[in-house]
Amino acid sequence: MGELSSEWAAAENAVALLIPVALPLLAGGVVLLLRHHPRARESASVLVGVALGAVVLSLWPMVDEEVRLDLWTWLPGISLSLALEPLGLLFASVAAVLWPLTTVFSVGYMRSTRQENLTRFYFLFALAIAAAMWVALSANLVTLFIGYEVLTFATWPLVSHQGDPAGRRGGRTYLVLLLVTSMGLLLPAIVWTGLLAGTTEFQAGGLLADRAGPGVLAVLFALYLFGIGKAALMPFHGWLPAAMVAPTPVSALLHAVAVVKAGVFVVLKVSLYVFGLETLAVGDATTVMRWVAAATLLVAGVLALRSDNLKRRLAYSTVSQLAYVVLGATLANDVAFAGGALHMVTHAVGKITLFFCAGAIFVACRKSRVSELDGLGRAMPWTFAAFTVAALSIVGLPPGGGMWSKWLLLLGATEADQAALVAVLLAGSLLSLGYLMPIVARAFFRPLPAGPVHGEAPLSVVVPPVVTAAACLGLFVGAEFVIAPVINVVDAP
Amino acid sequence: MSMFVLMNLTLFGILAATAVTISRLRALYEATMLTALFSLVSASLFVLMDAVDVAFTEAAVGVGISTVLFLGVLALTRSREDVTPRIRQWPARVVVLLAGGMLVYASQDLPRFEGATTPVQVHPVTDVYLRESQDDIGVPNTVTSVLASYRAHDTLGELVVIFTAGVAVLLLLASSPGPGRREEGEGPAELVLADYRVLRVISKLLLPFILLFAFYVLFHGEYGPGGGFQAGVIFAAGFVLYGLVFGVDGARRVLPRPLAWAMIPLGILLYVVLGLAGMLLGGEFLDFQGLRPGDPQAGQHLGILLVETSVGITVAGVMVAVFFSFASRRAAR
Amino acid sequence: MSGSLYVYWLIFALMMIGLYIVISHGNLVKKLIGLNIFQVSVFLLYISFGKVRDGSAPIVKEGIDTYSHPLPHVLILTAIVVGVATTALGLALVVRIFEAYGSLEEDLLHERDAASGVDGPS
Amino acid sequence: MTAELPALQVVIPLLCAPLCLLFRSRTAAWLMFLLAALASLGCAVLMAGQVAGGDMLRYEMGGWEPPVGIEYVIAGFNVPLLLLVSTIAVVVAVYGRRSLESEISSSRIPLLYACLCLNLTGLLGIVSTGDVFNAFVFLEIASLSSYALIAMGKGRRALLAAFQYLVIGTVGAVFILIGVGLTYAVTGSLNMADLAARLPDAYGNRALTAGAVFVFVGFAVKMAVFPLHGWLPDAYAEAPSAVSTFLAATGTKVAIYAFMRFAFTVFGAALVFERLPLDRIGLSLASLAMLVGAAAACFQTDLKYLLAWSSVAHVGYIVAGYSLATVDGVQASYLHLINHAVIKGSLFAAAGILMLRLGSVRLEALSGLGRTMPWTFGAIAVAGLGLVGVPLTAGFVSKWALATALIDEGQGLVLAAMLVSSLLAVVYTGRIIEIGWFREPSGSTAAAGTTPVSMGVATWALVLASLYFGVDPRLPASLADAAASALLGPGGG
Repeated sequence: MGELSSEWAAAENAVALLIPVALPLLAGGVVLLLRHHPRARESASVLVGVALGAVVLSLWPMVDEEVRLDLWTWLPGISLSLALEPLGLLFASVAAVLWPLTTVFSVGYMRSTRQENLTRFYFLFALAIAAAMWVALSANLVTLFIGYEVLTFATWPLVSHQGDPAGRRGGRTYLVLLLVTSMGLLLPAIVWTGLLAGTTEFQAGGLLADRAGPGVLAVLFALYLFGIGKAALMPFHGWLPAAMVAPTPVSALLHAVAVVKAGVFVVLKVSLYVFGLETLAVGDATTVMRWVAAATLLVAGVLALRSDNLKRRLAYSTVSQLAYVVLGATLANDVAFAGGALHMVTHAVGKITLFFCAGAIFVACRKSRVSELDGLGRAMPWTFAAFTVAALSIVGLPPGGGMWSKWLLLLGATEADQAALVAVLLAGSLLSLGYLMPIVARAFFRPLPAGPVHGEAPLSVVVPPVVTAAACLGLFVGAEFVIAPVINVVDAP
Repeated sequence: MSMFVLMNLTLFGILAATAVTISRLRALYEATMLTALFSLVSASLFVLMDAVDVAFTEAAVGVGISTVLFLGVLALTRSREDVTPRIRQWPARVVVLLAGGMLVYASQDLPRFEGATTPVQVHPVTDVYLRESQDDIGVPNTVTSVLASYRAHDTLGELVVIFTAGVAVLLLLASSPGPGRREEGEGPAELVLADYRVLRVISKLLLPFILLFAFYVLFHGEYGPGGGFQAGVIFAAGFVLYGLVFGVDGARRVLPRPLAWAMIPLGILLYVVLGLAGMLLGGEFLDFQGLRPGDPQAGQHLGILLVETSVGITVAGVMVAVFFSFASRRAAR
Repeated sequence: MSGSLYVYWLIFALMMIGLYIVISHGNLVKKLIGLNIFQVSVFLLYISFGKVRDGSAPIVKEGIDTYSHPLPHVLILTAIVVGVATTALGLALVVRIFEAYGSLEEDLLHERDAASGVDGPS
Repeated sequence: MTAELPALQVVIPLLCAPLCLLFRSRTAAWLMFLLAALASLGCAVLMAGQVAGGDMLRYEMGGWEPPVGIEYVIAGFNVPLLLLVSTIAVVVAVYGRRSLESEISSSRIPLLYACLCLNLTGLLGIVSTGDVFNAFVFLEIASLSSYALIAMGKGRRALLAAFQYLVIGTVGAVFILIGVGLTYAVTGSLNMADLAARLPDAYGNRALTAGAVFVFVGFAVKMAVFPLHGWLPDAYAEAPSAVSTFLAATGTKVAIYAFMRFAFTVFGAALVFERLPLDRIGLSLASLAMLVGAAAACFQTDLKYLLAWSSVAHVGYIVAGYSLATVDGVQASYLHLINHAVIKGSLFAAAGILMLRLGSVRLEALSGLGRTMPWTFGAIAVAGLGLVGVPLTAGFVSKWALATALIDEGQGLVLAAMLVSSLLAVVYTGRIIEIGWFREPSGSTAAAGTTPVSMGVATWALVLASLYFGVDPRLPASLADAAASALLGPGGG
């Protein structure tokens, strides 16, 4: 590979940026090597996962040193480079910390549901995480795009993992929708940006600041937001429910954290470093997309309300919650933006908990429909306790971290004096209340139907949701530590 | 309207008539014979246009070899063509109209026929080929000197083409278990005429003369029409005639198969080695100046002679081998 | 002007007849025959480029100084060889095809392929 | 001796052909072909070094100064082709030994290797020669040998494919002959450089215009440009695997080179792209080729046919590049020419392995391949992603180059066609991967025997090359760079 050089920071710091990407790849290699020793294979990936989490968190101290690592000049005028900045590191941390947990969970889940091709499963899982890290740390649009596409291709086989016709169909929808948006809209947008700005390097204050008229900006912004299909903005959200055919761990990490958060993360990153909040604030470049996001938020909420399959309901809830983040970006003021960033975190933690619980329920009693959950709260207290906390956080009620993110978003909306959007946000929360709380109610207050008695799922399946639920509470306390660095960046220029 | 024009028009008339008839004929034997006629007439047109070597070759190839090949194939397959459905004719018409239109368009700016000041005639190379060649090479037949020295590389290519064809035909026909293929040495019944004493005697008588003529053509190529290729074809024609009369095995007794097969690569090897020799003697590839140190002209003579010989060997080998592999294959009917 | 072009037009006519036979006929042997005619007519075109009024064959003799151009002759010698090579190869293929299919009519051959279930471009 | 390289690189393979015949032993013949390939590769590398500085090697055959004699010209514009063809030849030599023995009756193999040597000779000759008629002769050598090679395919359909190719190809060759003749009539010259010098005076001459048209139509047949692609699918799909690999990677590519050579350095861009509308025609045909080829590929039920149709589409990409008649465009063409040759070569090679192990390459025969033959399947998957143009594969690099070239010229529609065709590529590649990975192994997939090491190595060598060119495209990029500047720069046209 090309020579390693770095402009601002000492080389050894810079090389540190490679580790988060390298570690999961290493894990993947180990998995392939150990394919005949399941236990070794799984414990290896857990260990590497923990290591990754540690490494990524250890990067926080140097987050403001503008560490940058130019890997090599890939195409004329385009170098593949990684750079450290708070927003990216925030996303990286979320994915990295939740990965080992998910691995623990999936060990129990895949075992007790007797899945096959586990080597392929763990390998692609690691690959996906590596891609997510790459996206989080990429320093320019092209580098980012590469990671984005690799993420798509790495997760496609995971979606179709079961291999039954339904799984294959889901996989097709997933792949085609994500590729059509990324190749058809995102890539042209990137090329266009490159032609306008002469570079695709992210810049504080925005690449396109006073480089394009409002009309062009509006079009570009639309191209980006629709092109980033992983943000599941309607009408390009269809892949997310389709992806629910995947085993629950996949839905948990990828379709609550890595993939979808990669989507909204790119949205935030683009609006901050490509457009620049100032540029977006003036004129009405974002008006249209703002309303698209609002519509997505509400419609998805209603759809979630109307779907009985638990995972499907969670999927639509994700679509709706992602719209919050996008909305934060489109409001284009620092408060709302911080709210979006924070929501990226709180929703990740909350939603992965919910998926974990869904998985735990499925493992314990093979139930996947909301209407079947009556009374399970007593059979599986831990699971449903976790579920409740996470649900509160998603809805935005104390003691869930989600409260702060939604609070900030509301503030942002008022600051941009968008009364209508305030209403939308509140309505969204009400909807989430409507589609999450009934589950809790059923589980705890309905009688358990007569049938085979069963307790909690295996430990490895129950512990992760409890941990993440605890994290939700933690976020309620420590939200400002999480968001402080982001606020700094936003206010910096 | 000069005599020349008159003859041209007549011959072209015959050609056009022949071509149209061929297109309409559904009996393929007749069509083949007419194709031979077409070649013959065009050969006389070549003579009329001073291209004696070309005429010689066209006569030998078009009338001789390819006709025999066509007949051999018809003997092996079916000799009657089905009616061509009307649909096929439309694309053909479109293509022909487009190409023809393009050609007529081109013809408006083509230099006058047999004009003395056309770009072709005034280009410097003309002088080199017609005048300077006498000093550089000293071979009266400038076609030969261009063919075997100035553009010897083209001729090598030409030889490789015929070699490729030989290899390809062997690849397709020889030693491949076609359905009902008959054993070695037994010629297809359609082609054995040995029962006719006259033919037997005459062909036996003719063979040596034909071969002799072949060698004459080969070595006379520098002074008159002819050369390696024509010689090779004639040489092969001798055996083809013999084979037609006495069957494949009869011909094989005169020219054993291994020998015929050995001739195929031999000619090319000779040619390439000759070229490399020129390289080793300090010149470029196919540079014959150095073959006779101190006497470039003699070197050229030697080179040309060897070129013609090698061409002759390979061509003869290929032609014989091709004919045999067709002839020794029985109809799948 | 056009008085001097009649040769070209005649040659073009021949070429087009040849081309027409190649494309319009379904019989493989006939296609090859058409190919021959097409090629030979092109040879005529080349040779006509080399011809000079009252020129003689490019074999240098005393007392003759207008010769037709030798280069086209050389090119066509090569081209003739290429032509016969192509014909020979084509005929070999014809024989094999007939043995494999029992027919030489293009449309029939395709039908038989479709019948034998070999899948081609759909 | 280095001065003689231009001749030797063609003469050595030529010399090997008759030797194959003389020895009549399989091993000896194979060694001859290997020797020929290695020798020409060596010469190519050495000459690449000699012309690296942008200068030109001229070699006067027989010591006759052009235009009296025939000359070879080696320069930036044909070095990439020489390297490509000879490299592929080496790979095919390694690959072909076992593959051919498994598909061809042993008595024929020496002759077959002779044909391969001849084909190599022909291709190298076309690429090296500086004389238009000589180019025609070598074109015929290459064509005749390829007809024979294709006819060696297993099924009887191969014979038909070869015959159709023979008829179409010969008509094309005769068209070239006519074009050369007309050009000769108005210039009296056959030497490319001499023609380039004389033609500008003859611009506007209708015979010359027609000549150019005939030449280019002729080459278009050899290139299988839509709508003249009819011969290609059958020919590539029915040929023996090793032959398909060789032809698919070299045959059309050399024809494309010849087209560019004639267009830019013989007739001159001024005639071809300004007086003649070949740029517009080229671009529209290219777009159609991309769409039709890719669409047809989606409907194939046989892997080799699928690959062949995708070749039709990819010829479109290359044509689109140089039809722009800009340096960037030609560069993109060369880049894609190289990359696609490598990718498609590896795919056909992998198909050959399947042919050997499964006896069929029908798609349904591939089900479960991911488990039964992971390596071969991996090769297909990776190379397939290259066809799609996923980032970090060679396909993306050249498509990126092409896209930027198109945007610079404002060819939005062609770009759109390219994107659509890439998405169709996702479909047909996706089908293969899906069948191989998510379907249970069927009876036939329980493959017999093992993959010969030589074949596996050869295949993966190409796959890795394509990956490397995707990650670090400096080598092909620099070659393409030199080629474009040699074709369009003062040195060339």
